[in-house]
Amino acid sequence: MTTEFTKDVLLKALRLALASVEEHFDELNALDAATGDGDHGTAIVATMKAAVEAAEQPAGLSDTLSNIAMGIMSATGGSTSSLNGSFYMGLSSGAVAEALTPSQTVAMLQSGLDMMKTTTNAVVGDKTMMDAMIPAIEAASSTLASNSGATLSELFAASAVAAREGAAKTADYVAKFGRARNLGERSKGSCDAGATSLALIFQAFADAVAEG
Amino acid sequence: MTTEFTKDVLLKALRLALASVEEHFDELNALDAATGDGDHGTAIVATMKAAVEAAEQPAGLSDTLSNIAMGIMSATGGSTSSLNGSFYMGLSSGAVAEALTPSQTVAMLQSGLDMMKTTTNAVVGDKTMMDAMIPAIEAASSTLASNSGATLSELFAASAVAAREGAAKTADYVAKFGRARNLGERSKGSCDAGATSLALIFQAFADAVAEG
Amino acid sequence: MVMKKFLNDPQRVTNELLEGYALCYPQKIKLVSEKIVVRATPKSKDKVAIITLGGAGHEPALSGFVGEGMLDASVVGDIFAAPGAPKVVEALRMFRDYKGIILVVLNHEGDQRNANMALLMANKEGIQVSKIVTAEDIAPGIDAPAADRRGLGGCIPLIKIIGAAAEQGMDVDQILELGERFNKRMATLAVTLKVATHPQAGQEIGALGDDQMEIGMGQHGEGGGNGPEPMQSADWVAETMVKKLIRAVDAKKGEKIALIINGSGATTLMEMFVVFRKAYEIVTGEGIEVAASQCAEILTVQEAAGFQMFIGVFDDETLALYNAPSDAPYWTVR
Amino acid sequence: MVMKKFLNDPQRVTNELLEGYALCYPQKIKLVSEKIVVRATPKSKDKVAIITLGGAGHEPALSGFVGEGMLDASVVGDIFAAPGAPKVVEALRMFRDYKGIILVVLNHEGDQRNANMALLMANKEGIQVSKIVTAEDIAPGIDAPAADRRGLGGCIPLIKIIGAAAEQGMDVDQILELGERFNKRMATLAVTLKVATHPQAGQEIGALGDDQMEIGMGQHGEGGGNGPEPMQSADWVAETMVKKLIRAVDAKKGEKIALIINGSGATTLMEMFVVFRKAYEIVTGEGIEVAASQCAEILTVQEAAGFQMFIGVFDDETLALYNAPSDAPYWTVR
Ligand SMILES: Nc1ncnc2c1ncn2[C@@H]1O[C@H](COP(=O)(O)OP(=O)(O)O)[C@@H](O)[C@H]1O
Ligand SMILES: Nc1ncnc2c1ncn2[C@@H]1O[C@H](COP(=O)(O)OP(=O)(O)O)[C@@H](O)[C@H]1O
Ligand SMILES: [Mg+2]
Ligand SMILES: [Mg+2]
Ligand SMILES: [Mg+2]
Ligand SMILES: [Mg+2]
Repeated sequence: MTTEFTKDVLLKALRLALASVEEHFDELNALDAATGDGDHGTAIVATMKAAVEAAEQPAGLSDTLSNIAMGIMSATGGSTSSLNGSFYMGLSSGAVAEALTPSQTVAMLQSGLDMMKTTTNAVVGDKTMMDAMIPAIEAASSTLASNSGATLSELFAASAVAAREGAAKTADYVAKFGRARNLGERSKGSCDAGATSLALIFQAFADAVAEG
Repeated sequence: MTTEFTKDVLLKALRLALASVEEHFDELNALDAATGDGDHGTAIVATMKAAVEAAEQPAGLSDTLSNIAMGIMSATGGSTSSLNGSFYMGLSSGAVAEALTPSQTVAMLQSGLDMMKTTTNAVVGDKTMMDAMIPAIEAASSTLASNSGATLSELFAASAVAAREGAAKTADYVAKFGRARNLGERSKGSCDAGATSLALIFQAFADAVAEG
Repeated sequence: MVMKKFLNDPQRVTNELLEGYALCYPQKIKLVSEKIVVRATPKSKDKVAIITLGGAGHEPALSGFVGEGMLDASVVGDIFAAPGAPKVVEALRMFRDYKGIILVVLNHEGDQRNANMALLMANKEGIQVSKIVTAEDIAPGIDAPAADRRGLGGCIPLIKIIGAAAEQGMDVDQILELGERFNKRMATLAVTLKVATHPQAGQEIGALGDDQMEIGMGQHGEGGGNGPEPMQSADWVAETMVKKLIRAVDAKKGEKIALIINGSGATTLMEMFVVFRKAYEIVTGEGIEVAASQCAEILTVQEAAGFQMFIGVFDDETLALYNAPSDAPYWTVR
Repeated sequence: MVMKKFLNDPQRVTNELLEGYALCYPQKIKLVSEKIVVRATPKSKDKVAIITLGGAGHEPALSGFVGEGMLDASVVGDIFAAPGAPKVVEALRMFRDYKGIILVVLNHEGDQRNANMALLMANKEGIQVSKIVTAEDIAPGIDAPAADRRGLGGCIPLIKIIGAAAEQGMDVDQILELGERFNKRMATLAVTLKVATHPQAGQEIGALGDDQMEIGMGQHGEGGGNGPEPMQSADWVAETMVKKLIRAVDAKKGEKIALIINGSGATTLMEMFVVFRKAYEIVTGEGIEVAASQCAEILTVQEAAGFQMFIGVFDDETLALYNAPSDAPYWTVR
């Protein structure tokens, strides 16, 4: 079990995340086809591939995270590209050491979310990836707040659960952003593709941290 | 029962023929779709409509037949237009009186066939409308040859049977003309659209003559 | 099943489409006598008129190519049906005082018959008309007799060339010679993935399975190749087709050709580009130069998925004419 | 089910289509840095460069309109995905020494985000770029805020106008003013009969029953109208759509408009003409003049059946620019 968040953990987590979104490729495309243009599986696989490739290069943790951000934005476009890019850019600013303690890790995650918020106004309930992202970061942070001795593994496990629950709720929401927005009430009934993929990614991070 | 072939008989026959091809519209299109471009029902309905319209105008028998020929060629195109047009043109030359005896009628039919032959080289077995046309005219002529007292009704009844049988045989033929030609062996298996519609038309003539 | 097409009364579709076309491009063309499309501004009578005929339902062909540098008139039949001879004669009469008339006829039973009948009728009226027949489909085999070959989209590049020649004032014999020169060295091959729906009859023409394609299919879904076969990659299809075409036109190293991918309807330009890429690679790999090219829908077959691949071998004269200015609604060259 | 498309490795489709496109029109355009389409011969630096960005899969849009009188560059993403910001910045850098740069961005989440990020990055490098956002889809209602409206095919006539203005040497402010003038008075509405298949994911986007259509559907099969409804005649659809568009642009008696029917993919030109005919009748019936028109596939959505209807109101200046010469592969004006 991992006690500190390092580049090795990051790389491992990204590889698991890539495998997971690849496995759910068709499902993610289908979710996006219901309300959008049917390519979120394609987009998120390309995103995670670019992330893994960037993380495989020799560099410290913070530089790696910013390389990932640039890698994502260079390799992919669409809505997910800049959102994910800004998340990793934010993580990069928050990565203050090569091995982060649990509380430093939560601060890093918060920094990622803050950077994303500068590029989107979507909040919980708007049926976007923020429905997974915001609860995931909050769960890590509140786990630490209620137990200052919480392990990295406990933090990421809480995030993964919150992301999954957040994504599941999007089925009941009306889309306010992205291509699904124009559907109005008709966007209800299926989960948001971006939230669903993010839940998979948080699960991969939890698994990577737990396995050490 | 009619004893002589007149303009009234012609008009009646054409109206029955129009009703019959209209009734078989889908079937004729489908036959043409199997080996050609799926429009023979459309084409033959337009042809018979033009024929009826022309026959409804005041004019003698021979002029009516040539008006029909021009009417068909003006109203429709495709393969059937000039073939049918030349048939009626030939009938027109053969219509030597306003009321034709059985033997004059056979001569008129022969003149129609002769004119058609100047525009097509197709013979029996080539999977075209000639597979109905040639036997139909031959049947009328051989009925008269074996019984010089044959009635108009007997002549057209024999034609109708021969046309129907001729059309049925086309299912076993390989197309040598028209759009189906390029199919080669694959053109076997379904009846030729043009032969099938011609069989319907000969039946309508037989019915018109019989009912008088 | 309801036809997935935007139509009103199917029997009026040809009239309505021609009316819409004429309203859309009034600076370039106009519709006369219901089914004859002519230029908005006729060319001068001391030039040869280029006329064609054919069924509707293949838009933009053939009427989309009426205009300066291409056709003077297009006589339209009903859907997939050549016009009757009297209508063709009507069009020929309009150009009786011109330096000459050339009628371009695609080799299809109906087109040939009605054209021939029209020429006879025109002749009786003292109108002299020359004919160029296109029959460049190589589906029946590259050595098949011309009578067995259909006329596919190749008539359009040919019209581009002879239209430019007519515009430059050449006489009938010169144009015929030029046209036949290009005609002899052009070839088309079609491939189909999804068949067309007849807009009047409402039914699908031909049949192809979910994982089948047919190389050599005709313009409306009539078969003619070796029958349906399993679908293959774009590269495989491009390579298979272009190699046959190169052999058919006998293009040699150093020669210049036109390479055209003509979409049938539903096939996207995206796919045409992918196919073009491979065909180009093969052609140039054999030392043949692609001197002119196009990916576009020039002769379509309703919403059929597939394309026609065309190769025509140029000499310097035909190439210059191909590149000469034109101003037809669907073929503009500056 | 096998996709009925001519493809090789679906992941390489964007590269391959751009390569094919560049090989097909080498006199007019070329491909640089894998995803940037530029003119074969750049225009002179004392003019303003017009650039756009967007996903592939909509051919000929947007790259088909790179050329004299229209775009200087088109930055391409993957299928239906805007390019990432770094690629856009790369393109912007190529024009840093020009009189100015205008970036045309269609209002879609991905296009906006990546464009904005690119503008920030370019700004840091000292490259000044102005932006025109098109958001003319009236599916959410004619009074919907611009943020809620998608950018559909209307960007292309707009690019035609500002491209001509740039060619004539106007400066950035003049072009922006002109562009916004036309932008404010243009509107598009889409209708879909059959949905598209995503060429990489392989699945159909959205769903429509055998006898259903949807007015107001977006560019890829995303809904946005009032949902599926039973199919209607061409005239009914044309009338319903054109009336909404006339109200949206508030075209008044005596005003001059562009009326464009832009096919989505499988819908035939035949149908577009039939639709155009009715729309024309309604427009002119209200005393509005159709000063320019077109039926063509300018922005497609794979093999979807349907079309976008576009109206833009001209003044004398924008009309003259619309009719000015251009030489892009898919929009040539003599
Ligand atoms: N403004 C936004 N804020 C947050 N997430 C967004 C926003 N717009 C879109 N998304 C997310 O992006 C996802 C779609 O991504 P993707 O399909 O890759 O991009 P595109 O819409 O360009 O095809 C949506 O499911 C949603 O989660
Ligand atoms: N050369 C020919 N001689 C006799 N009949 C022919 C010939 N060519 C075609 N046909 C007939 O025409 C029919 C097709 O007619 P139709 O579908 O109306 O014309 P098109 O082929 O122009 O669509 C064929 O079924 C055949 O009977
Ligand atoms: Mg998407
Ligand atoms: Mg037919
Ligand atoms: Mg036909
Ligand atoms: Mg997308």
